[in-house]
Amino acid sequence: MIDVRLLTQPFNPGQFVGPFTHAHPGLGGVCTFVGEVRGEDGVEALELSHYAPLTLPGMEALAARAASRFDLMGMMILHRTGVMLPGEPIVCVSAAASHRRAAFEAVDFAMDHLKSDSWFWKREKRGGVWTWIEPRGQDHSDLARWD
Amino acid sequence: MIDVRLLTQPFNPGQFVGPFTHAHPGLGGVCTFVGEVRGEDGVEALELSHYAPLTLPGMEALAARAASRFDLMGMMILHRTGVMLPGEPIVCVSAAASHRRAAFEAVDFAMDHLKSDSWFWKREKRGGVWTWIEPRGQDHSDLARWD
Amino acid sequence: MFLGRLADVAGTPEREVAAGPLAEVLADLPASLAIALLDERVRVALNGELVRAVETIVLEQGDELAFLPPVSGG
Amino acid sequence: MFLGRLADVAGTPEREVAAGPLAEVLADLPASLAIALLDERVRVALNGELVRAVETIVLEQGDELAFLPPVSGG
Repeated sequence: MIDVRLLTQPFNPGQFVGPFTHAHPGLGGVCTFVGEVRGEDGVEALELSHYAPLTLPGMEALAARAASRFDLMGMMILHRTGVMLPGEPIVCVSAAASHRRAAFEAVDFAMDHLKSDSWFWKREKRGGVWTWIEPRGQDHSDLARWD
Repeated sequence: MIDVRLLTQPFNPGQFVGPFTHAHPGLGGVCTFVGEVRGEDGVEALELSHYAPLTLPGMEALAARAASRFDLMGMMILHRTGVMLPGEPIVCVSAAASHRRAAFEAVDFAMDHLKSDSWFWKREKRGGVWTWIEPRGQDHSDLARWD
Repeated sequence: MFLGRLADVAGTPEREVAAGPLAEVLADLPASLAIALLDERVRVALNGELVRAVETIVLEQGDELAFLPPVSGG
Repeated sequence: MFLGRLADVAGTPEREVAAGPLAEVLADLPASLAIALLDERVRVALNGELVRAVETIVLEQGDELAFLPPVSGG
């Protein structure tokens, strides 16, 4: 099962991961990563904007690519847009597979691609001032691991 | 926060992962792996036995080792014992960290050690007959990755 | 449409422009914005589809052009 | 105590034995069980603590000896 969603409101990852897991009974294992807005360095809020015609189709293509590359039974990608506060989930990626390593690698693969090969733009608010976050060199070297 | 438990009854991983995540607000990310009893190859049931004086202390030491090695904010290890049916969770490992890769590696590390460096013995029932599962060579080579 | 930090440079997320070749459209914009849009890392989408040969774009009535700076998601 | 598949070889998960050196305890067991317990991959715990120098063990009244075959968890 491929389940990809853009969410505009705060969400509880467990409410999605439970049904996703139950959709694949006897599966072996599920690896899940949940990324949250960090509270460090005085960050007051984070905003993610996207470009609707490209963002969701891009995530769907990414999930399909990961599912076939890692021989998954299912993949779920949930991604927030809009303004988020520290502690709120930004992204939740789950992979269900017969084999543990495949599930890990698929989630790692999807996260690296969401970071620097998907259509999201991020800015942070500190001391009342919004600043755009530029992609980091680290993100691109993470991505190159999968070539 | 280190949270390590042996569970004797079926459990819902989400009921533990949610509170574990909320115990580390603004954390960066949480990686979770849930392993389930596979339904393939005619497996009717799985039984895990353990040796109480060593098993839980060994899991606690493992969690503490992972937490310091990967600079975690928290680690949770839940492991079933007793008889389980296909689709029931056997193990749930979560790592909370500021950095995504650390969380992934800590869960991978803990799973490899639970597989072949912890005090559990596993047998499967097929066609009404119980058979002990021997450790696989793959498990030991997985473990050697961390030396 | 201007995505990400380009919306700040433009001072707005969207702007109406006259139809015509892209070079003419850019020439009508403030110089600092035109320079930001021509950054080689900025991708361009016409009506929701990425365009490789940006210099060939000729806008018609109702077309939507989007300027997409380097992303930073996850 | 016999863990894992050793419980099947022993026909029981636990067995009472007389006090004395380990060699004497093993000599009183069925040969097939004694051989399985002496497998170099079987670890031994005395009162819940792993013992390295197994040949030095002398059981006293109330001691608990556990034979632990190779594990297969997770």
